[in-house]
Formats: sequence, structure tokens, C-alpha cells
Amino acid sequence: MADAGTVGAPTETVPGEDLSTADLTKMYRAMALARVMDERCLTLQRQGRIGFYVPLQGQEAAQVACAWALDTEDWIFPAYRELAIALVRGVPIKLLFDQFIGNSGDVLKGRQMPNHYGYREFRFVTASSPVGTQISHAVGAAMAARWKGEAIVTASFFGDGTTSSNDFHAGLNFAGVFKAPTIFFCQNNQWAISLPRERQTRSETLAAKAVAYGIAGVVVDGTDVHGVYRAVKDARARAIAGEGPTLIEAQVYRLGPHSTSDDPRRYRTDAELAAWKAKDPLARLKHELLASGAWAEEDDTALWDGLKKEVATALAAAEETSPVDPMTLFDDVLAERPPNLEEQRTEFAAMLKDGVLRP
Amino acid sequence: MADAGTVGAPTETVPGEDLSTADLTKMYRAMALARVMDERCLTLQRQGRIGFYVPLQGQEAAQVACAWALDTEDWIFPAYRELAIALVRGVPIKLLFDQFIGNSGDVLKGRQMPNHYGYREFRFVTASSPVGTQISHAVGAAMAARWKGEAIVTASFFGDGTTSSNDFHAGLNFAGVFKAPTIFFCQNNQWAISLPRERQTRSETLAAKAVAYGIAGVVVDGTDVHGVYRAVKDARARAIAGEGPTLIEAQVYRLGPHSTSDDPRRYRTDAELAAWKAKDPLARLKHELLASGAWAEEDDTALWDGLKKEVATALAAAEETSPVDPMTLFDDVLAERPPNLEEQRTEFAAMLKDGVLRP
Amino acid sequence: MTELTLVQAINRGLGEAMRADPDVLVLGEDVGINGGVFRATEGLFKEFGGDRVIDTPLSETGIVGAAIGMALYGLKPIAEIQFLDFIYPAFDQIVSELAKFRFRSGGQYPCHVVIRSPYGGGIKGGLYHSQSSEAYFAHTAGLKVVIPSTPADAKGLLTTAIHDPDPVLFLEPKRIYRAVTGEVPEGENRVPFGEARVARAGDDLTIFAYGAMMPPSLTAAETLAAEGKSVEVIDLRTLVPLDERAVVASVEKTGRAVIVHEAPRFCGFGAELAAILAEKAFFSLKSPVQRVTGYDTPFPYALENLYLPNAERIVHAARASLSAG
Amino acid sequence: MTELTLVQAINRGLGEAMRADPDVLVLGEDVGINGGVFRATEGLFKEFGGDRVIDTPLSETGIVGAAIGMALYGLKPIAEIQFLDFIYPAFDQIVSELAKFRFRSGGQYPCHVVIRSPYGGGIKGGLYHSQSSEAYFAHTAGLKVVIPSTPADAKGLLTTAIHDPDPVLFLEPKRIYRAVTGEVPEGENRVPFGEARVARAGDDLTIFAYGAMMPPSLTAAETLAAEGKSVEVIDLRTLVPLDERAVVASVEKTGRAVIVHEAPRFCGFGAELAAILAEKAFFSLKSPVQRVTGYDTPFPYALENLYLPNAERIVHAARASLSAG
Ligand SMILES: Cc1ncc(C[n+]2csc(CCOP(=O)(O)OP(=O)(O)O)c2C)c(N)n1
Ligand SMILES: Cc1ncc(C[n+]2csc(CCOP(=O)(O)OP(=O)(O)O)c2C)c(N)n1
Ligand SMILES: [Mg+2]
Ligand SMILES: [Mg+2]
Repeated sequence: MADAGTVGAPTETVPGEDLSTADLTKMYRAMALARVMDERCLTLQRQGRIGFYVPLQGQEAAQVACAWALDTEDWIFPAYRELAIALVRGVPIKLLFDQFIGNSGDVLKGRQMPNHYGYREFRFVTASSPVGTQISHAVGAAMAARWKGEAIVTASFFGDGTTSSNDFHAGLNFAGVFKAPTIFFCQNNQWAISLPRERQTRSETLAAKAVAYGIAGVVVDGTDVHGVYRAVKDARARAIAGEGPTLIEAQVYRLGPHSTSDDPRRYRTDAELAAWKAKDPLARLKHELLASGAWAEEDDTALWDGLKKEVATALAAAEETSPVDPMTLFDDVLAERPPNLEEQRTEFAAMLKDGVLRP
Repeated sequence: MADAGTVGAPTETVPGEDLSTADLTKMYRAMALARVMDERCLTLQRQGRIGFYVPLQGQEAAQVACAWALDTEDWIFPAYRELAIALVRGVPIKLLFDQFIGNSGDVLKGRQMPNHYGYREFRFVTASSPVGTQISHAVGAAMAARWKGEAIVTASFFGDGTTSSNDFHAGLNFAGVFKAPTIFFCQNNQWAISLPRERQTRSETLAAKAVAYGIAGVVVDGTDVHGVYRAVKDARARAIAGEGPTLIEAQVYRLGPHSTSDDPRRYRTDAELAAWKAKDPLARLKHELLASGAWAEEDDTALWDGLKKEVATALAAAEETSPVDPMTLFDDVLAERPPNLEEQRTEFAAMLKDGVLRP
Repeated sequence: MTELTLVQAINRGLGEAMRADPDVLVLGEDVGINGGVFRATEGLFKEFGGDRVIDTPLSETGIVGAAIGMALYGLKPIAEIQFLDFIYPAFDQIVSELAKFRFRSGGQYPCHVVIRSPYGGGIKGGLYHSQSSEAYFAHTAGLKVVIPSTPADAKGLLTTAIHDPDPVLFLEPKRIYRAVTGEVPEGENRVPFGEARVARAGDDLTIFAYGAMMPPSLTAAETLAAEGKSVEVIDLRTLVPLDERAVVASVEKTGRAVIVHEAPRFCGFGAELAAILAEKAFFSLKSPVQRVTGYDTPFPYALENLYLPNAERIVHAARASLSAG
Repeated sequence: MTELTLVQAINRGLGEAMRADPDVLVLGEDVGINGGVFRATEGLFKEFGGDRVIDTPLSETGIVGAAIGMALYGLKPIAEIQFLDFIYPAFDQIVSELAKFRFRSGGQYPCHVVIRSPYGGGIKGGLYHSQSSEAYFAHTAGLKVVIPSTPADAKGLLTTAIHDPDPVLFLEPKRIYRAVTGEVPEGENRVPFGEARVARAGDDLTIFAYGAMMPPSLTAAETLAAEGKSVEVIDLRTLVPLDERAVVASVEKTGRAVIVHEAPRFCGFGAELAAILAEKAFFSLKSPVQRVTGYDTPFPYALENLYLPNAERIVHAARASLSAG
């Protein structure tokens, strides 16, 4: 698959070590790219050019710093909001747009709603919608990697609401018992659709739930790339050293709606939103870069302009890509089609030919 | 339904207050009755007179003291090992034997395996086998009671293994969020069939899991009726006062096999068993009663002899009770039989008549 | 009579039932202040408050488990599962507990929970916002399964469900939540369970359908009428209890059957209908039973319109049925 | 060849597969030191150690979820669910994840987990140690469903399952774990999926069965033979993929069908078989299809022997079929 160049690979660091300015610049670029894509997709949905979209604004720092601290060999088990992780992993923008559109370029063959992508090549496992299920997958994969003698970790991604799921409980408990080399990365964006964090659970913090499984738990400010990066680096080092899993709670805020189907004004106040907008992770990192002297306003303007062009080009290419072939509907259910499906496929082909069905 | 007299109702106490000698004597009687029935049932199973049995030996003090601290209006949501609770509630022994046999006297109409009983009259909800499901029921019922303005609590019963279940997580979390007036009574008997407590979860104690739900958690010595009684009384008072639920971990030991299908010698040592046998809750309370001067060896002999006779009489009556009527198979699936079931029932009756089926 | 959409009719039904009986309450994800992601519970939170329109944590296990506990205690809880695709974390509670409580307790503990859930395809929801898994529940003894296709039936069947003594899975065809409107009687008006509705009478062939498959089935009947074929269309309305008499009687009259549903064909609800016909209308059947269904694949995204049965496919199957035998 | 019971054959199959391939491992409740509650994994813990014969915490969600993760990573996990009745906490993982991973990822992530589970009645297990819920899984696109009825098939089908690229539900009829013995070939001997077994050839009527319903079906055929009727008995072996050709061909020959399973009738697997016959063997069928099944109730305890189909009921249905049409 094409180059991962739009973001750039992390500069090598050792656990606990601080991020270099070079890293921070690249991370800022990744965050900005995610923001540009996100805004573009919200518009596309309003224009009816894609059917649905789940924005990540407000969570870019947490995602980019986490992905930065992981190794490219590590496996990602995402939910549906992990665009910035995918970008750091190097998933080409065009490929993401192909998925949002569901065209013939989509690795998933147009089978899933936008945002539910996955790319084996980038060790980014294909997401599903039911919340939490990926958590126990990550635990099993971590146990498998250890069994195969591969020194990698797995990381699962999920929100505050998902701490109530069955798989959160099962996954963290298994990981604790088996000391699985895995990281549970919870982005507490304060809301699960319309349910605020404090109505989700009476636990003081979400990280405190680690106690129930005898594993490490940490809270970090998810708008601070440094804190997130260090927490993940440390967790990764412990996992690799056989010291078990870590639950990381990154405190962030979902600046946008839950999805394009959601209207957050029904359940939250403008004041709350404004308070968190003031902590926009992009503004924070930009400020830091400017202060460091390594970055200037002109650089910033050039960056955003360049990213917008890059995104526009990829989008145009995706929109020109042909639709998915209807006959693919019958593939990948099982490795080989069972008789009932083979027969249905034959009938389907005939109906397409006879015009009973029209793509 | 017949008298509850074999055990006797708890003497009134106020929260935190100590148990009177009168209470302790009655509690000892209840524990002894459970022990006698338990041993009888193990024999019955070996003789093929009942099909299966789940013993409770080692857990009598925890159960009796817990039931003692609850109000008779409180609702019990048991697992399958709560014989002593049922006895304190006043369920007649004959009725329990009817259930073990599955005869026409069985309130459940012979539909469930032994130990899965339930008696609406005694606010003792009918158990199922899948572990943990009763936990969220108790939470919902507690919310309902509060909504109806009834000052009662609900109590769910489960083992150490069941802390890993989906419903443990969902139930405790709901109870925390909604401050449900409920008590989670976990009998940590150190084993979930062949899995030892420390392989079930890396949590330091099971009660520590309460932290994850922002609720109270306490550990008690489950062989000590005083400690258990106080913990439950306190939890009940807090629940009624609107201060929320409590997770109580009563540390006990399953002296017998998991069930009559189990052979614990495959997975645990004689030494471990011997160490816990030395802490037999019956011996402990007997010793205390003897020391108090309110109880003598002759009383003890008379008690055990009397209980054995009582149990033998009830058993004989149950064994003489007629089998369950085959036609009851088609009742209680829904309030009224749907057409498919009505038709099956008619065919079934005809097949019984024609001798195609023989009861 | 008022003209309402299907989802409005459900909203009215909920409101009226809550007004009439303080033991009725609603719980689920985002049902309160947000009014439900499809707005089925719009306005209820404001009218009845958070103790009766309960926003729960994100756990279907907990929602159904707690609802069962409430029902055991004597309330009439209505649990919303946000999409039928997300009911599976509650599957244990539904099949092991809800469906079996009355039976396993010898009738001591009836358990009258209503579980409402939007289901089916047609909104570009892909694998996880489109499923039709009614067959799982219909196969589970102890549950009733109800699927309305008109606003009047939606309100009338929901009202019956809320007062029914048994657990009811109330599946709402979300594709026609707003696409279908109709007159709905004011006030309490119960539509009985176990009675199929003859949506269109005919003599040459019977189409059996329910939920969002009703509109294309009726369109297909129109098309066939133009060809001189008289087609009966039956809306099953309740899968459990099934109006078996109506199913058999119709085919005794027409001799030909086309069964339509969105769910995958293999072991779908249509299989039971076909089996009933093969057993009880065998000597009336003039040609092989036809099933027009979703394919035996997970539900797709880009190709959803080719996956879902439409009027053309139904006509195609009907013609095959009419020309055989 | 060795004479083994069905459960011994499974135990051998597991051991041989683990010996041959280090990526094969077993996980579940009590499968390790205890050897499984039915002793299916006896001896494996000792031979392969606790990292490959993994005693898990009490969570079916976790067992299947972790197994999926292992499979994604390239291992071949075999998960044991202690009783099929306890699979429902894992239902979400099975239908939402295991069954859909290959499809939803566009083929990138095959997910070859084998889930073994004892199922069915006959051991006085009551509602929760007796269920036969194969229809739920057969209706779920993306899963294979396999049910052996002989020791040789048990080992041969299990071996195929372990090396199959797809997720397999391997359901073991626990009632005949020890009641049935038979010759089992030594060494790896795979029985292919999708090929029904003609357990007894005949011309007048076909009995379709699987699992623990095979012995009574064969007894029924004997009884009918004594009455001069030649009955074919077909053991389906794999419900998915189904050997539809064999099903249809047999009824094209005999013209009459009796379908036998333990699960409740309504929407059970027998419905699909009857539907297939109503569609594809319609013109060969001489009399209505008969289903001999469990009743549409939860599974009972005291009355289990009256609930489970037996040879007498099968004979009864066969006579009805033979005398009609
Ligand atoms: C099992 C399940 N139930 C319900 C839903 C519907 N749903 C989608 S996202 C969501 C909220 C998730 O909240 P959180 O875990 O905090 O993640 P966030 O969306 O905030 O990133 C819900 C209820 C679902 N996807 N899966
Ligand atoms: C969901 C589920 N899975 C598996 C089982 C089989 N099983 C019955 S009891 C048991 C162990 C329960 O252990 P624990 O909760 O500690 O209770 P105890 O039996 O020790 O009282 C298991 C695994 C079950 N009943 N339910
Ligand atoms: Mg959130
Ligand atoms: Mg235990």
C-alpha cells in the first residue's frame, strides 16, 4: 500500500524520555491532518456525499501521542473514533475516503458504515459498532503474541461509556489474571452520546476501575501530548517486561456531536463546550511549538493550506473511484461459499442481468 | 403454606446491636438443620433417590447470619447454594425435598434441577443456573421497591467466581449510579468449581471491586455469625437511608464438592481442606454457645437427633408424594398457550393415551 | 383519529400508557433528556421525570436485567434497546431469564417486560445498524414477538404489549418510522396479539410479510394485479403468537405462497412459515413455496439496496410461483 | 482402529491436534487441571501445560473474546463452553464478532475459532443443562455448525474443524458421550464438512436427524423395517454447510420426510429442512413433512423423557407420513 508519509514515523525514544521538537512538529502535523479531515467529512455528510460520520475533534492529542508511543509492530484494536491513530499508523487518506464512500477502493469492500475501517497491513484491526468487544480481542491477541514469543503489545481503544460494557469487565479481568501485555486506552470524552460521565458510573475516576482487576491504572490529561506519551511509553515498557497491563484514562472532551446523527444541544450546555474549547489540544500544541521557536505562524498557515490540498486531492481521487462490484456481496462470509449462498449468488446474478435488480 | 417454625424468626434487633443468646441458639439450630439436610441429600444422591445436589457445608454461618440481619419483607435473589437462607426464611423442609425430587408437591412443578428452587411466598426468587443473572434482577427490584415507596432492600447471593460475570459488572454499576437499596452478598468460598480464588481475578479482595462502582465494600469472616450479622445490618440500614448499596465479601470455604458431579480431589489438597475444616462454622458457634453457659452437650445431642428425625419425616412425606402430572409440561410458558403449543399439547395427550408415550 | 408517523404513534402509545398507569416506566440508553436516538421517547422525560424515564449506563445486560427485576417486583418496565443489533449483550438475560421465569418458577414469577427496539435495514446502517434477528427470539419459548407495519398497529400493539402478562419483544421497522403515516385512533385502542391482518385480499397467491416488507409487498401485489393476478397480502403482525390459522387458511384458498422477510433466509422466520405450509397446507399447495429474503450474508452497507427484498424481487418470485405446478 | 466412546474420541482428537501444531490451544472453565466437567480435556493439561490448556475465569464473554483475539493473531484456539446453555453471555462476541470478522474486514481478518460445547438433553439437567440452540447459530451467517453422532465422526469432524479457516460451533451430544462407542481410525483422519452420512439406506421414507437423535431414529427405522417399510436415515453431521443436495435427493427418491431434533419445533432447524423440501422437492413429496421435535417449552426436568423425541414418536410420525397422500 502507498506511502505513510503524510504523518511520518515517530522518532526513536526510550521509555520515559521526552519528545523532541522534531517529534512534536510531526505530531502537530498529524493532529492537524485529523482535524482537516474531520471538518471535511462533516461537510461531506451534510452535502450527502458520505452517509454518516463520527468526528474526533478534541481527542487528537490523546490519539496521536498514544500512537506515537506505540511501536509499529504493536496491534491496534480501535473503536470508531480513532482517525488520528489510523493516520499516525500511516493509513493513506485516499484509502480512508474510499471507506467512507464504500467504493471499490475500500479494503472493506463497501461493507461497513464510515469510520469502521481496519487495515491488516497497518496492524489496525477492523472495527465493529457494538461497544467494547475489541477489548477482549486485544487481550487474546496479546496472549497469543506472548505465546509466539513476539515482544509486542496490543492496545484497545474505547470511551468512557464503554467501561460499562461486558467486555470491559471480562477483558480487564482476563488481562489481570494472565498478565497480558496489553494497554487499555480509555478516552474519557465526558459523554456517551447524551449520558454524562458522572451518570455512567459512580467510580471516582475510570482509571480507578483498574483496582478491581489488580492492574495498573493512570489518569492523564488527554490534551497534553507529553503526559499521554509518557503514560503509554511506561505502560508499554511494563507490558513488555511481563509486569502486566495498564488502564489509561485520557481525559478529553468530544468537541463535536457524537456522530452526524446527533444534536448535542439537546443535552449539554454551551458553557461547558466553551470551557473545553479553550483547551483545544491543537491550540495547546501550536502554542507550545510557537513558544519553542521551532515553529512560526507562517509555518502554520502553510501547514494547514497544504493539508487541505492534500485532503482535497485524496477526496477527489476517492470520489472518482468506481462503485463496489455487486457480486462481492457474496464473498468473505466464509472462506468458501456454502451451497445456499452459491445458489443465492447465481440467482442474484441472473436478476441483475434481467434487470429485476438494478445497482 | 405450612409453618416456618423449624428455624424460628429472628429476635428484633437494632442496627449494629449484638445478637442475643436466644438469637444465637436459634441461628445454631438453623445452621444445624442445613447441615443435616445437606448430609442427607448427599446420601440421597448417592443412592439415586435424587438426581443431583449442591452442598453448602462450610457456608452455613454466613448464610444464616445474613438472613438473620434481613427483614422478612426483603427480597432474596439466590444462586443455587443458599439452602440455609431458605430455611431461615421459613421454607418448609418437605417443600424443599419436593423440589429435589421434582414431584407434584414441588411449587416449581418438577421443572428444575435440585437446588434451583424459589418461593414467592417467602420472597425468595426462583434461581436459575447461569451465574450472576440474579444480581441485576436484585438491583431492578430494589429500584422498583423504592419507586413504590416500600422501605425494603433486596439481596443477591453469588460466589467468588461469579464476580467475573457480566451481570456482576452491570448490576453493581447500575446500583452505584442509581443508589439502589440493595446488598451484594458474595460468598467467597475460595473455589469456582476447580478454579481457585486467586486465579479468578487479580483483585486483592473481592470487596475491593466496590471501588470500581463507587459503592461500599466490606470483607467479613464468613465463619463468624457476629461479623456477618453486623455487616449486613449496617448495609441494610445504609440502603434504607438512601446511602446506596454495599458489596459484602464473606470469606468462607466450600467444604464439600462443587456438586455431586464434582470430585475436588482432582484440584485441591487435603491439607487445605483440613485447615478449613478446623474452622467449621458449626463447631465455632457451638463452642461459643457452650462457653456462654446457655447450651450444653445434652442440648446439642437432642438438637441433632431431633433435626434428623424432622428431616427424615419430611423426606418420607416427599417421597410418598405423587409424581408431577405430565400435562403440566405445557403450562406457564406464557400466560396462555399459543396455537402451536396448544396443538402440541393435544398431540401429547393423544400419544399418552395411545401408549406412544409412557410416563 | 390523527395522522401520525409510525414513530409518533409509538411515542403517543408510550405517553398514554405512562399517564394511565404509574407502574409503567421506560429505561434505556439516551431515552431521557435526549428523547431516544430516533426520538421515540421525545417529551417523556420532561413530562414524567428521570425516575420514570431512566437514562441508563451503556449496558444492555444491565438494562434488561434491571427491567426483569422491576417486573418481578410488579412494575411494567419498557426497555429500549437502541438498535436490535445491540441486543446481544442482553441475550443471556432475555433467553435464560426473561423467557424462562414464569415456567421455571411454576408460574410464581411472571415477567412482563416489554423490550422495544428499532430493527431492519434501509437506513444505510451497515452490518450493525440494520439487522433483523427476529428468528432468534421467535425460536425462544416464553417470549412474544411483535412487529407493526402501520402507525395504528404500532400504537395498538404497543398498548397491548404493555398490558400483556408476558415478555414481549416489540420490534420497530425503523426504515418506515417516518416513511409511513396513517390514521391512529385516539385513546387506548388495543390491537390483539395472534391476529394477522389481511392487508389486501386476493385469490391467486398469498404474500406473507411483516414490518418494513409490507410496502414492497403491497406494491408487488399492485403490479401483479395489473397483470390480472389477484394477490392476497398478509401482515403477520405477531410472529409469536402466530396466527397459524390465517396462514394456513389463506394458502388453502390461493394454493400459492411467497414469504418475504429482510433477515437472511437460512433458518429465518420464513422457514417456519414454509414448514407450516408443508405440513398443514400440503394438499392445497399448487407450487413450491417461495422465499424472498435477505441473503445469507451479514448485512452490507454500500449494497444495501440490492440486499433488501424489493417489489421487483417479490413480483419475480410470485411469477415463478404462479407459473409452476 | 480403536474402540472409543464419543467423548474419548474428542479427547483423542484434541490431543493429536495439539501434538501436531503448537498453534492449537484449549481454553475454558475447568478445562485444565480438572480435565473438563465431562473429562473431554482429560490429560491435556498434564501434557501441554497451563499456557496451552488454559483455565479461564468464569466468563464466557472473556473466553470467546480472548479466543477471537488469539485467532486474529494467528493461533488456533479451541474454546470450551461448559454447557451450551451457558453460551449466551458470549452471544454478542459470537454473532457480532466471530461470525462477521471475515466479511466486515473485506476478507482481511479470517477468524478460525472452534467453540466446543456439550449440548442437548437426556442427563436430567433441567432447563439449563439440556438446551439445543443450534438454530440460533445456523441462522447466523458466517458460522459453521457441526454435530457428530459417532465417535469416528466426532474425531474426524473435530480435526476438520480445527484446521478449517472459518469459525466452527462444534456441538457435542452429551447424552451419548459415553453411551455410544465405535471404531475410530488412528491418526489424522478428517471427515469433510458439508457431506451428510446415509446411516441407513431406504426407499419409502427419509428420516433426517443429527446428534443424539440418531440412535432413536435408527431404532425407529428398525421397527418400521419389521413392518415392511424401507426407511432411509440421514445423519446431517454439518448443519452449516448443509448437504442440501443429499437432503433433496433422498426425498426425491423416497417422497416422504420425517425430521427429528431435540430443540423446540417453532423456528427450529427442522423448519429450514422442511422449507427446503417445500421449495426443492415439492413435486416429489407425497405427503406432508413431519417434524418430531422437542416441544415449544423450555426444557423440563422431571418430564425430560416425555419431552425428548424417542423411537416411538418417530415411528408414530413415520406411519402418519406413510399413510397420507
Ligand atoms: C452494545 C452497544 N450498545 C449501544 C450502542 C450505541 N452507541 C454507539 S456509541 C455509544 C456511546 C459510546 O460512548 P463512549 O464509550 O463514551 O464512546 P464515545 O462515543 O464517547 O467515543 C452508544 C450508546 C453500541 N454501539 N453498542
Ligand atoms: C454462565 C455460566 N457459566 C458456567 C456455569 C457452570 N458453573 C456452575 S457453578 C460454576 C462455578 C461458580 O463459582 P462461584 O461463583 O464461586 O460459586 P460457588 O459454586 O463456588 O458457590 C460454574 C462455572 C454456569 N452455571 N453459568
Ligand atoms: Mg465518551
Ligand atoms: Mg466459589
